[in-house]
Amino acid sequence: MIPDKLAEFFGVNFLGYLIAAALPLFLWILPYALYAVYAERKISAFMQDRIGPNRVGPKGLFQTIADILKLIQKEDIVPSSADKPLFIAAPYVIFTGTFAAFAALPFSSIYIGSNINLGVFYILAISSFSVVGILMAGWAGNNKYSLYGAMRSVAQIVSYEVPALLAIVSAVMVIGTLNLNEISEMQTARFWNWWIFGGPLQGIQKFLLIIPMIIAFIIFFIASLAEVNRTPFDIPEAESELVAGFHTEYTGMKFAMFFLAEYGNMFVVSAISVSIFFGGWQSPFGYLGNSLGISWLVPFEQVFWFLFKGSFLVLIQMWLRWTLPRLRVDQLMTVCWKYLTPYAFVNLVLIGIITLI
Amino acid sequence: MGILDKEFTESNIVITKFDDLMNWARLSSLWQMTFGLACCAIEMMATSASHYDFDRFGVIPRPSPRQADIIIISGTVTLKMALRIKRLYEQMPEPKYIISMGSCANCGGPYWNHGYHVLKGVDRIIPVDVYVPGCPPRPEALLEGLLKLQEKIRNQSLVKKPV
Amino acid sequence: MAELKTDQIVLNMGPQHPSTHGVLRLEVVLDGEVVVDVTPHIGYLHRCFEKHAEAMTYPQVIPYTDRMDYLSSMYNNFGYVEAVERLMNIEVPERVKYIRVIMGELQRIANHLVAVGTFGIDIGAFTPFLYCFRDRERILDLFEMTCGARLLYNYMWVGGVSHDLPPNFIPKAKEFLKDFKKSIKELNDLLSYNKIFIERTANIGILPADTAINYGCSGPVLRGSGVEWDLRKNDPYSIYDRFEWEVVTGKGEMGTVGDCWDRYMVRVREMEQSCRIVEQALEQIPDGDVTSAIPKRVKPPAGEIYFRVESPKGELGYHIISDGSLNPFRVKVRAPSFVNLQILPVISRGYLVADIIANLGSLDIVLGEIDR
Amino acid sequence: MTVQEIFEIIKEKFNQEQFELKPNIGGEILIVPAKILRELCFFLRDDERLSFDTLMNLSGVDLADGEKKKLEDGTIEIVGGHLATVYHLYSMKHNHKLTLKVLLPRENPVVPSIERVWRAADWHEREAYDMFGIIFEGHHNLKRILLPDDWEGYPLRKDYKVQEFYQGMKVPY
Repeated sequence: MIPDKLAEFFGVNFLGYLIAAALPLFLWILPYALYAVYAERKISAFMQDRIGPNRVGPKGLFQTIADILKLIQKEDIVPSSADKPLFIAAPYVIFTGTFAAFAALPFSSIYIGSNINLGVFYILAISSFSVVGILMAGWAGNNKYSLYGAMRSVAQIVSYEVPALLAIVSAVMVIGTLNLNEISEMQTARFWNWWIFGGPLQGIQKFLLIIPMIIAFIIFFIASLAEVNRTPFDIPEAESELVAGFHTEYTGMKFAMFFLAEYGNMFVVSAISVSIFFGGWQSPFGYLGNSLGISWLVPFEQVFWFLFKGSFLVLIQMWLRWTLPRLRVDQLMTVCWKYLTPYAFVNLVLIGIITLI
Repeated sequence: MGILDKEFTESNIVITKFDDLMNWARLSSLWQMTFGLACCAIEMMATSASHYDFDRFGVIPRPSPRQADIIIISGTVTLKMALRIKRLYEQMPEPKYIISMGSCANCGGPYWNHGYHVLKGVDRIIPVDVYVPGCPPRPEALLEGLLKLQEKIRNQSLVKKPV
Repeated sequence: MAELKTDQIVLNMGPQHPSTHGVLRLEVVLDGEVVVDVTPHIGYLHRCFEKHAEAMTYPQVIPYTDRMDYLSSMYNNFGYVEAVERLMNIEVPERVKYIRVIMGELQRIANHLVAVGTFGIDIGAFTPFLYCFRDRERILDLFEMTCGARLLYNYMWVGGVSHDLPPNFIPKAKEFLKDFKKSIKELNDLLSYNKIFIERTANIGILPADTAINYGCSGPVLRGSGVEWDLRKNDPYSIYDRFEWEVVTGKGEMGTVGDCWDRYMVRVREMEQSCRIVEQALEQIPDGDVTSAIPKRVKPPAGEIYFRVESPKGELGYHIISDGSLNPFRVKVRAPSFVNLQILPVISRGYLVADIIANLGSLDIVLGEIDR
Repeated sequence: MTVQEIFEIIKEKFNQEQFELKPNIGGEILIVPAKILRELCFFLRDDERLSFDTLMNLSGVDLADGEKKKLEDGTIEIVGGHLATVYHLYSMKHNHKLTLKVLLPRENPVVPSIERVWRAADWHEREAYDMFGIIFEGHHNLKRILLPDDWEGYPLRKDYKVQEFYQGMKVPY
């Protein structure tokens, strides 16, 4: 695996693993976040009979680059009555909460940030780290709207952890391992071997597993929407009520941090559901590399398929954002505690029984 | 005197290229604050709707003044509202621009004579960059105003030119 | 554990807020998320219309009536002009009556499209707003074809209208009405019967019928509470009795009668009724000269009149006192949004913060009309 | 019911008061003395035959019928004369209208508030106070509604002079 080769190359294990984990940060996340913002604006324009940005660079491709460069030039206001240390630290806490999760994502068979065998557990734990950041941002801005935004988002993310974890636990119960790389390997190279279609098991068990696995995916997808603050759960920064939610007081690069963290989070969440349910870096129709006999092409195909599936789920999240209205805070809680969590429990028991057959 | 002011009194290659890049970035992503006063606000909404898309020029409506670069004063500025506009202007981070849309914001418009409660022109409280005449100005006029502002930004420079 | 000391917070949804439909300040006293009390503060757009009306001649006041309810300025002209004509008892030609009804009803559709669109944004659905504005642009093209302006027209003069309908107005209007039926259906699928939208608007901001009458509400706000009251039928003016259409009222399909969803659905169904009126009016419109009855100098005899019309927002009343000179002595406007906004505190107590925004959106107020 | 019949019923109920029915193009106007206004309105609303359940409109009027004194800077100043408040009532049940008018002395225009009879009158009265300075006694929150609270003068009076500066901003053009 690349992290081990890097460790030998540098001689120092720690340095090798650090660079391996940091590699995706530069190669994938920054360009992805830039073009996810551009894609969102183009998709929302497409859905709304508009044209979307097309004056900045060819077809508007440089739009988000211009945004970032402009945000750098903005004056960095820290409100006088704000709680300075918290105010300055908040965006970086959220930023780290999101991008730390990239370390354990299985990009391809030969490359994974850190091949820990608690991959799923680590990602879900670290992604709830950004709740602390949101609370700090909301409180430090000393603005009533951001305080409301922060309170709502903490309630929302913490309560949606429960159905998300239950859905993952019910899936992992069948899979057996928490190591994302092994999960991807198990789902061998045909799409009917993916876990959502019962995985590589044989006979009656595979057939029985299909329905509960699909339910588990749906529950996890809805809960992950709430964790990422996307419509219909984007109550923390509900434009129409709370002006701009918890990042009302932020300008310039601090605001850019929130913006990129949100899109990074969207990818992390969809990457988890891809690697568990949709066969990680496995390609649905077998590898071109094998059929053409070029063996070194296979890892690159795997990276392509992993990013393709991840971005596909991100597009669905964007699609939902521009069609559905927003839920109210108490409705959001009823959806979580009265519908998602009970369904997740029933699903858990169902899959438990199936594994015993 | 900042560093930039001393050495680079007349602009050279290093500066102009950097200037162009920074100006290009600033002018191609002007984030507009969702701020509407009166009838011109409806024309501003029509401009950001599908028929005359504002988003083509990179203008997204941002609710909070902290994240906005441009504030379009669309409508009549009354005295009761003038103090709020001044405060909103001060809350916006520094490279900020103002488009005064409609003859009410430019000079009091149809309410100049007997309008005891109307402020005769928003430039009495905040510095305006571009005036868009009309009552209400057509969406094309507002887009023209935006392009005029972009031209103005294109010629700005970070270095104080020798006068 | 000692009782945790909780305190009420006063949240200021100030003059600049994404969804206060203009410059309205809501002082909201909140206990956590629950609303204890709302006090609207208005006057941020007071443009001294009544002072202008006293200093100008009758025809010069018409452009100022446009700028009061700038979303339905055709109907503002309609009300003012009919009031002055009753003062001078001028009889306008048939064609002018038909043109006024066609323009009024098209303006009603345009106004409801904006009301429905911005209501969608308040609830969080951004896309229906843009579909509504796309259809509204087609109506604005029709207006622009006739009188050259998109939003504020100064089209209806005392005794007639400024320009006759251009030749291709009627075919284009018919084509618009045909396409509009499809886009109403599309709007219904996208927003009206959307589960989350219903969840957010049904049983919210319930306005009982008697409170609505006592507070003097009118228009879709009153009809949403199940009161079958429409000035075009109950206190008839102009030629609305020549077309058949029915008054739409809220029946509480999705919740109780008089909630946000009912007020919203009354507006959507009223658009269909307005389409029916315009279709029939386009069929029956006679020929004739539209500027024949316009007097050279508008000089009504001394007297006082209160005349009201059913503007898209409700009962728009003009109280004109004339002392026989060229300038009106006093013009007082009874603006429907001014009266409808008074019930916001009544229907918002006890609900959550998000519901105030839904209630405000369902009242469909315009600040130009409230502050005059 | 025509305004005559309504006038008969009112005169029979309040016989000792003197009313006056003025003919007018837009329908007769009933001039009512200020002090009995509130009971009259309660009667108009609760009586079965009349049942005026909505207040259509309440507008203040400066009749400017006092003698006009010309001041040195060319503006006129009216002394004496009347202000008036005009009430337009309507009954949804019987579909008939009535216009009341109350004449008030210009120096201290005081009229009982009818806010408790029809809730719609609340803001109308505050606006009449804001524009004309008519005091509605018994109103729970009589403050300026359209103009800022620290505004001097009552703008819609015929002899209103615009203030030169308002919080540092020049008002006239």
